[in-house]
Order: sequence, then C-alpha cells, then structure tokens
Amino acid sequence: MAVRDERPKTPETVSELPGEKQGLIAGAMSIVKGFSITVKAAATRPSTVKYPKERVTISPRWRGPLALRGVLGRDEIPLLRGPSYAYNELIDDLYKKDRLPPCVGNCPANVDARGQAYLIADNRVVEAYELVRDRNILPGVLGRICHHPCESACKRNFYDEPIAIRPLHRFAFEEYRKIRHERISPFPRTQGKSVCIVGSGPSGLAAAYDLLKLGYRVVMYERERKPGGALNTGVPAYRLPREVLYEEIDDIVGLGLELNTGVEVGKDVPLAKLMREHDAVLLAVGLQQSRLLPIPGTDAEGVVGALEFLWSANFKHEAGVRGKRVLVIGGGNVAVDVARCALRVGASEVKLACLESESEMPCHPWEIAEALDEGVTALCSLGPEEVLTKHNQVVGMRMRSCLSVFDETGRFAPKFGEETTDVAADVIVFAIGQAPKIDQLVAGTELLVSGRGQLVVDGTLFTTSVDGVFACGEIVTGPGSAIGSIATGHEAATSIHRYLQGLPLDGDRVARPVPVYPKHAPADTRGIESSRRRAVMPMADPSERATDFRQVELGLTRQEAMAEAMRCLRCESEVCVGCTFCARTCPDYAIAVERVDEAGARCLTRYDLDLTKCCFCGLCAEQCPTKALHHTGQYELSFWHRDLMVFDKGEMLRPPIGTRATGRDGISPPGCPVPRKEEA
Amino acid sequence: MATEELTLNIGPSHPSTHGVCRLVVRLDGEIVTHVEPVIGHLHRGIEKIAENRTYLQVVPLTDRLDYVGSMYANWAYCRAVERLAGIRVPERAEYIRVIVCELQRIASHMMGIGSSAADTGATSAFLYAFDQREKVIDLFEALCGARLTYNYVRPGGVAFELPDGWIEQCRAFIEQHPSAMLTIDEFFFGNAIARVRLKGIGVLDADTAVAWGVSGPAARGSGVDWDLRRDDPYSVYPRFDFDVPLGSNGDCFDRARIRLWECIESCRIIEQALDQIEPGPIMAEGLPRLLAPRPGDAYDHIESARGSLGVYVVSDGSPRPYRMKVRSPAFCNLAVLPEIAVGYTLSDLLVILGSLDPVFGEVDR
Amino acid sequence: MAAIDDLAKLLEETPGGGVVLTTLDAVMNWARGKSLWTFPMGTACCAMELIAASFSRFDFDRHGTIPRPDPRHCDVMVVAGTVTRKMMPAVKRIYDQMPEPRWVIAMGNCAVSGGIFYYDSYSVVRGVDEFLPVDVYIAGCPPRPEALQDAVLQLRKKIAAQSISPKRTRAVQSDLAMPSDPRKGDVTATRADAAGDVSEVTS
Amino acid sequence: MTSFLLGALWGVVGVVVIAGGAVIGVWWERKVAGRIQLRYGPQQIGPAGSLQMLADVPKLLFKEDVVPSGADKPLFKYAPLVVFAPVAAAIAVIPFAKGWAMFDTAVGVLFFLAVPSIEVVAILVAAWAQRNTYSALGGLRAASQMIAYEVPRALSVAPLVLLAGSLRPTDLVAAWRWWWVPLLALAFLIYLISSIAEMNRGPFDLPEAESELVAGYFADYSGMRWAIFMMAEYGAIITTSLFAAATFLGAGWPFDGALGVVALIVKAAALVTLVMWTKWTLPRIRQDQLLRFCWTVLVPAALVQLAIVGVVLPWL
Amino acid sequence: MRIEELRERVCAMYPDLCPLFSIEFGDGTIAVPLERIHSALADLKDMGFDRLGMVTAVDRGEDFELVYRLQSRTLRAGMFVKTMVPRSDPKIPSVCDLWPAANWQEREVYDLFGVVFEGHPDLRRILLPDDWVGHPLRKDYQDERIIRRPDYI
Repeated sequence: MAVRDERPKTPETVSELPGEKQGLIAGAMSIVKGFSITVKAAATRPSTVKYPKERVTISPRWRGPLALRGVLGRDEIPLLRGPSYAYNELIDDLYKKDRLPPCVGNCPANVDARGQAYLIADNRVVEAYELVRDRNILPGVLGRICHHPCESACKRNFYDEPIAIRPLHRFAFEEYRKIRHERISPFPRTQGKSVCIVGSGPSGLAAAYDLLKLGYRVVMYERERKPGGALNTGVPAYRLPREVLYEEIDDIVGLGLELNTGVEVGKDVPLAKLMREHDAVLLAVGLQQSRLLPIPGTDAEGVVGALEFLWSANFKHEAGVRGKRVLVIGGGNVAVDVARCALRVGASEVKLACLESESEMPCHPWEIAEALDEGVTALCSLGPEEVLTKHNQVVGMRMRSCLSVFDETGRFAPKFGEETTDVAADVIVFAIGQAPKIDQLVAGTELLVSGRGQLVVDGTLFTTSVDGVFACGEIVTGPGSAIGSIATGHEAATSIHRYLQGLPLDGDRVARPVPVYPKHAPADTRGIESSRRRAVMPMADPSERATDFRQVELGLTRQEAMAEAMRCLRCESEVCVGCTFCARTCPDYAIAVERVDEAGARCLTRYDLDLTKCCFCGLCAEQCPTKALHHTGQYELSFWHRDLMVFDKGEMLRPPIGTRATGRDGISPPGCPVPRKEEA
Repeated sequence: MATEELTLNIGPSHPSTHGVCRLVVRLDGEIVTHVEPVIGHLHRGIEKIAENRTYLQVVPLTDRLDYVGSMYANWAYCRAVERLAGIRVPERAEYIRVIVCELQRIASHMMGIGSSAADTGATSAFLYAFDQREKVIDLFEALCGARLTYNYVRPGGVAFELPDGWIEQCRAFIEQHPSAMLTIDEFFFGNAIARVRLKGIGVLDADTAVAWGVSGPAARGSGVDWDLRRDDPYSVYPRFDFDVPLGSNGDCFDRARIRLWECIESCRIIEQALDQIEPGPIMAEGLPRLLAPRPGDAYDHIESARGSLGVYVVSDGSPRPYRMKVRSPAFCNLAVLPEIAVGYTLSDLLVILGSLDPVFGEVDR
Repeated sequence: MAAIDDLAKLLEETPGGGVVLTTLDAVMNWARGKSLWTFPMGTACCAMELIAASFSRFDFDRHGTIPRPDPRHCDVMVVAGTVTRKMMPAVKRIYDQMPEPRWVIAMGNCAVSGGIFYYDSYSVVRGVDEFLPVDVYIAGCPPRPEALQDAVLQLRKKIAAQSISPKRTRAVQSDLAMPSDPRKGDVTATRADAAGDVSEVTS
Repeated sequence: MTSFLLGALWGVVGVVVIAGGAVIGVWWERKVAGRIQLRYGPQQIGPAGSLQMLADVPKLLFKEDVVPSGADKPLFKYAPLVVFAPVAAAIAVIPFAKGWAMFDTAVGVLFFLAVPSIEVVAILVAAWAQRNTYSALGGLRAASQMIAYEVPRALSVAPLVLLAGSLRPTDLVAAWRWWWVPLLALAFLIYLISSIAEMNRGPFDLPEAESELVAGYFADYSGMRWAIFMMAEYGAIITTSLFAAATFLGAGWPFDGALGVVALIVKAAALVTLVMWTKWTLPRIRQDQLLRFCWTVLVPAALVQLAIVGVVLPWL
Repeated sequence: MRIEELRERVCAMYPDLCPLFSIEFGDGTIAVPLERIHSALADLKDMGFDRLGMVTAVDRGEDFELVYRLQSRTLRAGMFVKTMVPRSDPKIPSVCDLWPAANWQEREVYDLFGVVFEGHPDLRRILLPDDWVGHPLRKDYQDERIIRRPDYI
C-alpha cells in the first residue's frame, strides 16, 4: 500500500497552492515552470493514435452499426444431431461458444427442442419426431409425463410465456403415429457383438436404441409381462395411456431389439449366464421397492408403499381404498400421483402430508395445482410421528409440526416443533422415496453392493465393479425424472460402445454440461398480441377427470401446434427468425421486421434498420435471442445521402469484417484501420 | 461624457459557451452590468419522450442528458426506478456502479478543468486534461463498447460484467492519474497569469449558493460542505474513506481547482472499491423484459460531477413511466450566473460561466 | 466568388481553356480537399467527439483539418448534435455566414434525422437537411472521431468531383445509386420512394 | 527612376519574403502547437506536413470574398492591405548582413518602430468597417494595447541606440559586442514581451481571443482578405524576430557573409519558435491587467535598463 | 434524521395535516391544500429545509399536482410537499421570495405546464421559444409536428 501513502493529500482549502508566493519574481518563476512543462510535453511521445499500427484491437463489446448473421428463409438453423458418443462434445462445444439454446442446455438429455420447433413450423412433423427420438427415445411418452426443464429455461420466459415444448413432443408423436409402420425398419447389424440389457425402463430403452443404431445386437429382459419399467408400473394411466408407451417400445423392437418380457433376471435366468453369453451387460433395473419410515405402526394393516399402490391402481384399477380416507405421506411427484390415483380408484377423501411448506414442495407446481383442482387436500409442514392403529388396523396418523426442512448448508435435516395433530385415515401410503432391490439379481456374480443395498457404480462412466457390466437409470442416480434416466442410458451406451471397441472409457469424453440459466419472473402479458401468447393445453374438466383414468391433458390441435412452433425464437442459432423483439426493444423504433409464416416457406421478408435513428445503445443486440443481430466492428458509417442510411435486409446481411459500408464502395480511409472484432 | 451601454449577444454558438447557451450581456465599456442567460436551445423534450418509452428504453435517453457524464444520469434514473419497483441490486453491481461513476467524475472534471483553462486561453492545459479523459474513455469503451453514451447502468444492476484485465487497466490508470493532475495543477493553477485571471472572479458566497440551490463543486468552492456521497450516503459509499475538498473564497479559482482535487479523491475511492469488490451477480435476478412498477412516485438523487442530480419518476402501473423529471444540477447552478457575473469584465463573464461547468444537454433536457 | 466565376467563364470560352480549367480544377479540388477547415457547430453529445477529434488522441490537424470558431474562415460546417426549433435559426444563420465553397457534414443521428428524438419530441428538428444542404451524413450517436475522419475523406471524394465551372461538375462516383432528393420522413413512408429512386443512377 | 525601380524590386522581394515566411510560420506554429499538445500537427502533405500550406493558400485564395451587407465597403476592402503594408515595409530596414539592408537609412530604427504602428489605424478601420460588435471590441482592445506597448518597445530599443550611437541598423550590427547580451538582457526581454503584445500574440491575444471574441477584429473577413491579416501577423513575428536577432543577438555573429545570414535566420527562427511556444504555454491575460502590466512593470523596467546603460556608457 | 422523526416534527407543527403525511418508497410526503402551500413551505424552511431541490408538476387530469422537493443540510433529510392546482385555473403563489432557486424552476413549470406562479418576478418561457403555443408536458398537448411512436411494446 506504499502507493496510497504517496498519494497527494487533499488540502484544507483549495484556494491556496502550497508554498504560494505573490509578487513579480514568483510569477515569473511560475511562468518559467509552465515552459518547462510544455517542453517536457513536447519531448514526450504524442498520444495520437497511429493507424493502422496501434489501434487494431478494439473492445469486443464495440457497438458498431448493426448487422445480421443470418435470416430465416436464407439460412438453415443447425439441427443438433449426432451419434450419442459424439453428442456431448457437440453440446459442449456450443456451450463454450455461448451458442447453446437454453432449452437444450437445461434438458438432461439435451433434446433438440429448437430443431423440433423449427421442423414442426416447417410442417416437417415426422422429421421433428425423429429428430427428438434420437435423444429422447420415447417422445410420445415424455410428451405427456416429462417435467420439462426445457420450458422453464425457455428464453421466451423473459419476453412473455415459454414455448410449449412438451405438448409439441406429444403432437409430433400423434402425427408420426399415423404413418409409423412405414418409417420403421431394423438397423443393420454391423458390429457382431451383443449387449444384454436388464430392465426395459426409459434408461434401458435409451441405451438399447443407441446400441442398435451403432449396429450391435441388443437383448433385453423385462420382469413384467409388458415392457416399460416404471413408466409401465408407476405412472398413472390418466397421464400416460399405456398404448402410447407400448407403441413406442414396439418401434424400438422394430428397430431390432430382442425383447424378452416376463423373464426376471436372477430368478428365471442367472445374471452370470448373461454375462457369459453377451459381450456386455447393462443393468437398468430401476428402483423396485418403496421406502417406509422407521416409526411405530408401519407394520399395521392399511400402510402401503407408493409403488405397490400405483401398481395395483394402474393394473387393477382397484387398490382397496374405495370409500376410504387416504393419507399420502410425501411431497414429491410420486406422492401427488398416488393422491390423484387414490381419487380415481374411489377414495372418499385424499390428504397429502409433507414436511415442506407449500412453496418448498419438491413436486412440480403444476402437478400439485392439478391435484388440488381435483380435490386433494394438502397438509404442509407436518412430519409423521406415529401411525395410530386400532386392532392392527390403521385409524390415523399423528403428525408433528415441522419448522424447517433443510439446514443452512441445504442438507436435509428437519427440525420439528412441539405441536402435534392427529389426522384420521384408513389407508396410509408412504411416498417418501424408493430403494433398489437387487440382492437376487446380483447373486452369483462378483458385483459389489454397498451396505445400504445399492450397486456400486461409477457416476460418470456407469461402470460397475465387474468389467463389461454397466448400469444406468435410477439405480445409479436415485429417484429422478424419466428424462434424467434416459440421459444416463445414452451415457451408458457410450461407455459400452467404447468398451466394446476397446477404447479408453473416459478418454476425451466430455462431461455433460449442466449450465445454469436465468430464471425470470412472470412477464407482464398485458397488452401483448394474442400471437405472442402460449398455446393453452386443453384439459379435461376436474370434476369429471378425477373419476377415471382418462387422460387429463387433451393435446394440441394441428393449428395450435404449428402456431406454437412458430413462436420458438430459435435461440442462439444466429438466424434471425423475425421475432420482432429488437423492434420492440429499440428506444428509437428504428427497426421494422416482417416475416411470412407460411409453413414450408417461412422467411423473413423485411428487416429494415433505419440507421438514421439508431442510437447505438445496443439494447436490441443484447436481447436478441438468436444472436443473429450483432454489432459489427465497423465505425459508424458515413454516407452521401440520407436514404442510403436505411439498411434493408440485404444490407443487414453484409459481411461484418473487412468492409466498411462507408460510401458503399469498400474504400477505407488511408491510415485508418479496419477494426477487427473477434468472430466466433 | 455621455456613455451608452452596449448590448452584446453571445451565442448560442460561441466557442466558450460550452454548448448552446445564449448570453445577452449589457456592457459598460468592458464591464458587465447585466447578463441574462437564454437557455433551451437544446431542449429536446426528453421528459415527454420518456413518457412514451418503456422503463428500459428510457435509459439510453438519460445518456443524452449530461453527455459529459452519462453514467450519472443512468444511475440516478435506475435508482429511482429500483426504488419504485422494489428491486434489490446485487452488491457487485453497486461496486461497479461506484467505480464507473467515479471514473466518470474524473472524465467529466477533466472537461470542466479543461474548459476553464480554455476560457482563459490555456489551450494546452485543456489538451493535457483531455488526454486523461481519453484514458477513462478507453476504460469505458472496453467495458461497454461505447465512448460517450454508455447505456451501462440498468435498472437492477449493470449491463455487462467487467471484462478480463479491466481491473488491472483501471488500476494502472489511477496509479498515474494523481501525478498527471498535479502536473496540471502546477501548469495551470500555479501559473501567475491563470491566478490573476481566476482569483477573486465571480465570487459566490455560501448563503447565496444555498439559497439558489447551487450544488456540487460550484457550491463546495464557496465552502458549502455538502456532498451527497458523504452526507446522504447511497449505494456502498459509506464503506469508503475519502475527503471532500472545499474552497474558501467561492471564486472561479476555487470552483475550478476543487474539481482537480475531487479527481484525486475519486482515485482513492476507486482504489478502495477495486480492493473490496467481490465476485457475484451483476444484475438483479429474474427481471422480465418489461418493468411495470406499481403506481406511485419515487425520487432519488446522487452526487454527479455537477452536483446533486435527482430523478423523479411517477408510475401509473403501466410499463411506461407516467412522468419523469430530472432535477439537473447544471440547471440550478446556471441560474445563479446573473447574480455573480455582474461587475466583472466580459472576459471574466465567460470564465465564470466556464467555472460553473454547465452541460446544456442537462440544463435544457 | 466573382473573380472565380469570371475566370471559369473565360476559360470555358477560350479555345484550349478547357485543359487549363481541368488542371485548375484538379489543383483546386486537391487544395480544398486537403484543407477542410471545420466550423464546429456542436450542440450536444456529438460536440464532445468533435472536440476529441481535434485533440491529442485523434488529431485532425494531421489531415489538414482544423476547427475554426469563426464561420467566415471555414469550409465545412460540422453540425454535431441535436438541432431544436429554437436553435435552428442560429444554425441557418451561421451557415449563411460561411463563404462559398462550403460544405455541411451532419454528424450523428440527431443531425441526420433527429435520431433518438425522432418520435414523440415536440422541439427537435428532424434532420438538418430540412434547412441545410448536407453533403455527408454520419451515422452514430455519437460517431467515433474516426468516423468523422472518415466523413472528411468522403467529403474529399465529393469535392474531387466539383469544378469551378458549374457546367463541368461531375457526379460522385459511387457503387450505389444516389437518390435524387433528400428525403424527409420515416422509414415506412419512404421505402417505396427509395426503391423508385434506385433506378435513376446518376453516376 | 532606377532607385524607384530598385525600391519596387525590393518591395516585391520584401512582400514575397514576408508572405513566404508567413506560410512557413503558420505550418511551423501548427507543428509546435501540436507537439506541445501531445499530437503531431500536419502530417499528410509533404514531409512532416510541411507543404500543408500549399493546400491552404490556394483554397483561401479561391474562397468567396464575403462583404457583410452592413459593412463600410471601401474601408472593409482595403484595410487588410493597409494592415499588411507596414509589416512588409519594416523588413526593408533589417540588416541581413554586415552593412547591408534593403533600405539602409540613417533613421532605420525609428523607421522600424514607427512604420508598423500604422497597423493600429488599419486594424481600427478594419474593425469598425465590419459593423460587428465583436470586431469593434477587438479593434478597440487592439488599439489600446498596441499604442500602450509602443512605449516600452521603443524604450527597450533605446539602450541599443545609446550604445551604438546611431539609429542606422547596420551601424547597430557593426557596433555589436558579445557583452551587450548580458547587459541588455532586460531590454531584450522587454522588447520581446512588448513585441508579442504589439503583434497581438498570446498571452496578449485579447483582440482576437477565440474564447471571448471569436476572431476579434477580423471576425467578418474571409478568404484571402483574412489570409492577409494572418500574413501580417506572421510577418510581424518574423520581422520582429529578425530585428531582435540582428540587433540584440548580433546578427550573423559569430559568422560572416553567407554563413552570417544563415546564422541570423537561425536565431530569428529560434525567436519565432519562442514566440509561438509562449502562446501555447500561457493563459491569456485580461485587458486591464495587460495595460497595468505595461505601465507599472514594463515601462519602469525599460527606464531602469536605459538608466543602467546611461550610467555604464561613459566607462566603456 | 429518520423519517418517522420528521413526521413527528411536521405533525407537531400541523396537527390537522398529519393524516396527509405519507411515507412511500422511503420518502416523506405531505399533501397541503393549495391555499396554505406558501405558508407551509415558509414554515418548513424555518424548520431547517434550506434547499429547494426541485419544483415540478405532474399532470393528473383534472388537476396539476405540484411537487416541491425540499432538502435540508441541518436535518439531513429530504421530503416532498405536494399540492393540487386545478387545471381550469392553474394559479399558485410563487416561492421565489423564500428560495431564489425557485426562480428558474417555476419558469420551467410555467413553460412546460402552464401553471402560473403569482408573485414571480420574471415569469416568462425559459426552455421553449417565446412564441411557442401550448404547454408540451400536459398530457393533452397537441402538436402536428410530433410524430407518434409505433404502438407496440
């Protein structure tokens, strides 16, 4: 801090200079001093910039005249496609260049939602379906049940309302369904090696799809009579009609998958045998048993696990709760599913009790909202204390008030208060989590299992303790979302592929980026045009829908879906889609944008920038979702006529480097540099 | 001998009116007997335009108010809007705002000192001061890509993160700036001719300054010890240690030289801010594109290079402000000119005008 | 200008005078182009960049361009900044005070069209070409000093096409069409007009 | 007749020298100012921009010659010539070499001091003819300043005359000894200061102060007429410097002949640079301060110098 | 000074106006009837509000809301004084006698809103040319020279 001490000290008053003397001599001296300063200045190097030697690098934030990188109708947006082993690299590359669309980046499986919207808007719905299926192997299913992290990251949140990406998956599937038999033919088997997959849940299917595509023989075993894993047994039918699931799995079978249902590995076939028969084995068995709480009374009659409850509700449409009061313990999505199923199988009253307060509930807000619509009562901030029984029959539950669920560091450490309440119930369903049940499966192999009954798995490479045996899905990640499981399936497939090719498993593999995208407060939608509003998903009436297992969401019509796809901003594609937000943001109203929305012939017909009004504030380029609109590294331009200053679309698409629109003849002034700007 | 007063019309385009001010002067010989500033030649109706822009779109307009110190108007406006909309600004953003605004103070005072020098004919001192200003502008250009109209401070924070290496660049600047200032001090304020030109000219006493609402360096030159950064602290200013230079005579010399010492103090503040700044967000989270604060009105003021700059925003709940009013310090400071210029010569009149350092974008709005 | 006009007329009429005239034009245009003294009609923000342009960092004097505070000594008026209705007569008057040949550079978008104050402002003149013949327009708000430098170079090209004999003045060479009449209005109103003008290539 | 022709010839030569000197001077001033102000100055035409004036002069020559409608036309038109003529005339008596001047007259020093003073009248006339408040103010300022500074200027030359015992400039050169420099240092300084004031150069450039009076007494002149004013100003710098170099600094000393002329020009050029340097270094003084400085500082100091020389003289 | 203290001091001075003292966005505001505005401002000046920061008006339809921003160096506080002036007869006493600073500020309000300040020493237009017609910051100001912005957000 030596420098700070040397800093001159502010005088008491600025009126006097230190050591100031009056008089002729002092005056003459001050003038001489002035001469010495100017002589010194004349001797120093002038601070004038010498072009082009000195000022060749300019600020990357330089606000030069605007230009477009590409426009709709001239430039295609890139579709994110690639074999699964190269896909991560593709995504990572885009992310580093800051060109990853937030919807893709926020999706665990990096499904190209942007490309989907692009193709649907172009009326290439089946192509869109196939693009999505590459990463999200069950678009029709996920289009109904996904928790759509893509939509919460959608850039459109910032402007008005997010794109309905999930309903578009569903719409694409419905279109595809009509011609699906024409589109399916088995992948050629090129590799001569075979992989066995245990479990037909989403993760197993994802891995199977990837491996089939790579040319392996894939054999899949499923314990139930129907494939689908947790999608089959756990997801209530009002959300996912089973025929959709079976059709999509059927497609994968059509691609070459050898599916054996009703075979329980470990019981019907020993795992060790499979390991001998196949070059690699993938365990995608998921979580099979519900957790219960170690509190008194859980062994009483009427206490059920969530999985068992859902299984019986889904397959028998009867869970023994008709006319009874059901209390669901837990605040997650499974708990809500249970509660809603309980209504549908005839429970007279359904309550949902959870530790968390209303705002902290781990389930998705729209799920609980729909449940509340249907008549479920939520009891928040209550922790289970004891199951009240009478003659080993449940009569209710004593709950203790919960003050806080997480400690300062965010760990799960509930603190309870003094108050207790008794809640009357005939059936208590615990939906507080699931656990793997793999003892039987791993018996006779060298697979390591941890003390808590969990398989030992590498979290990034999905290898187990035995060479050639891999695992994926919820058995690795713990309870999670379907799309998360699918993502692990892709990763495991990559590992298996590398293993079978004799490549190092990690090598130059890129960890999947998990970017953080800004959350936006709900935008003010007053006064905006109806074309900017999100398509509303038609829903069945709550009073009707709660009585049976019909679908709640009814799906978008073709027209709605097309309009919705057109709303997509094609974030980060560097192709202007004519979203008009630059024109709306411009404080000078200097931009005029028009486009034609004819499906198949979408194009930007007009992009006028009135450079005479532009104030170079940069607001438009800053918020441009596609980054098509950007500042060039040019100086402000000069013109011989004012009309030349209205840039039309062609002028906006001028190459950003090397030209100076000055005079429009490419002449740059002698001695002046062509400013350079780093271009991605 | 019968004499007659000469009426001289200076401006609106005159090399020393610092913009587009017209002065109607009555002269007795060379002595000014009456002066009336005629302003409004740059009245663009920004307050009316602001009523037709969204809250974000107003920010570029505020750039054009005080075009020598755009950051101030940005900041004052953003503070008023943040008050109105209840936005909490992240700490890092506050630090960045302080840093850029103190840099802006230096840039603006370089213009003020320089024009004081140019008015007395010391053109070279103006160029030396401007050389320093260019260095600040380089920093701003690296920060936001614009040289003059930055549009950098936004409701909720600041627009961009500091670029790589910027802090070092900034430190290098504040290392050399005080010594450059002392050279100018010696060169211009120490010069005998400049002293006789500035001392005892345009004396403004403290009571008049307060009564006329004069603020900033113009008031502090008269000994009015009032600096909003210290006396009505806002943002993170209470965390910094700095002095407020004061004058004792209230003449042009004090008004001009205070600016020089304020620059040196600004360097101190910037240095402390650069030491204290920590990583973090630079923008309040989750702001939608259109702000629509609830109905009400809010006023906030900051200490700009010219004095206390206030912005008064009235909202009616729509995404556009219902009324925006800028309390511009240059306007209030200029009003006192007829009080203090009478009795001095014509040459002095322009020096006095220069020492008030008006920027007509802000005076006329 | 009287002497020059006479000289031009004389040379036009003299046999062989055309050669002299051409040479004289070349010399004159070179001299005028290399010695463009500016009148800094700085009104607002752009004035700051106008000042910066002639100061140490950018040093306009290198190109022989110096600012003069007196319109009588200047060749080119740089209108830098917003011109309001109150200011307009003063600008016009100063332009009238400049001796021929004189040129006008509209620096910055306020001077070009009113710029950011185009809409909703009650007091801003929408472009100085409403009352001055502008030769070079510079976009920018404010333009960087380099852009002003560039405009001066553009103006030189324009000057190079002039002649002391009005008959011999050529059109400026440009790759793009030069519309015939400066336009007043906004984008929407005039796109059509501009398109029409493109066919009349003057060069 | 021959003497008339010779006079005419020398007149043309004088005008050319002054005009050429002015042209170079303007360029040199722009370079000097540039370097002081941390920039380069003209750069593009010729080496280091030295041919910049080749562009400026034809441009000014062919600029429109504006005569304000309210102006007094004859006075307005001819005043610049009257401003220029005395300056050009003054070069006639400057002793370029030992015993040689264009017009070697016995009252040369008097001629040099008196003839350029006619400029005042011309400036007043020019200022008045424009009917412009600024130029009128500038003209009045110039008049008061130039008349006042005549006195110390004349007094500062008087010791030289005393020492040489002649008013003929060539005699001054002949009589010059090196110890005159320390002896007459004060007189030289006074001469320089009062000459700067006389020429309306900074820091005494009030009559044309850019920041106050826009362009002062030539505010409404344009094109060539204005150029003549500028030429007169730079011509005055050159003649003043030449005179000072010839008389105070010993002309060609220590050389003779052609080398001596070169030495004289070099000395004069140094003085010209000093004058320019002063303008770009110092702030501008105010009118009342300027006059007070003249009467309370310069005139007494010049008298003191005269007295010193008077006292020393008998001992030499 | 904290704003609650300020409120108490003002309330002690004007018990009847106490309900009209509101605290919003961290600023104290007192609404004063038009006929008492001059005396109220004079009293507040005596209380220590030595600076008049700003005088402005807001067009509230039927009325103009005149806003005075007072600032005190001694009390270290600022507050608003507001009053309503009917649009039909926009007249209000000038406070130039209390703070000379009001001189130009009131001229500006007169210029842009057409509020007449009685007792002002020199009430002329300040920003607009003298021959301007109308008061542009009024919401109903009409001028064919204005080009309206496109209406989208």
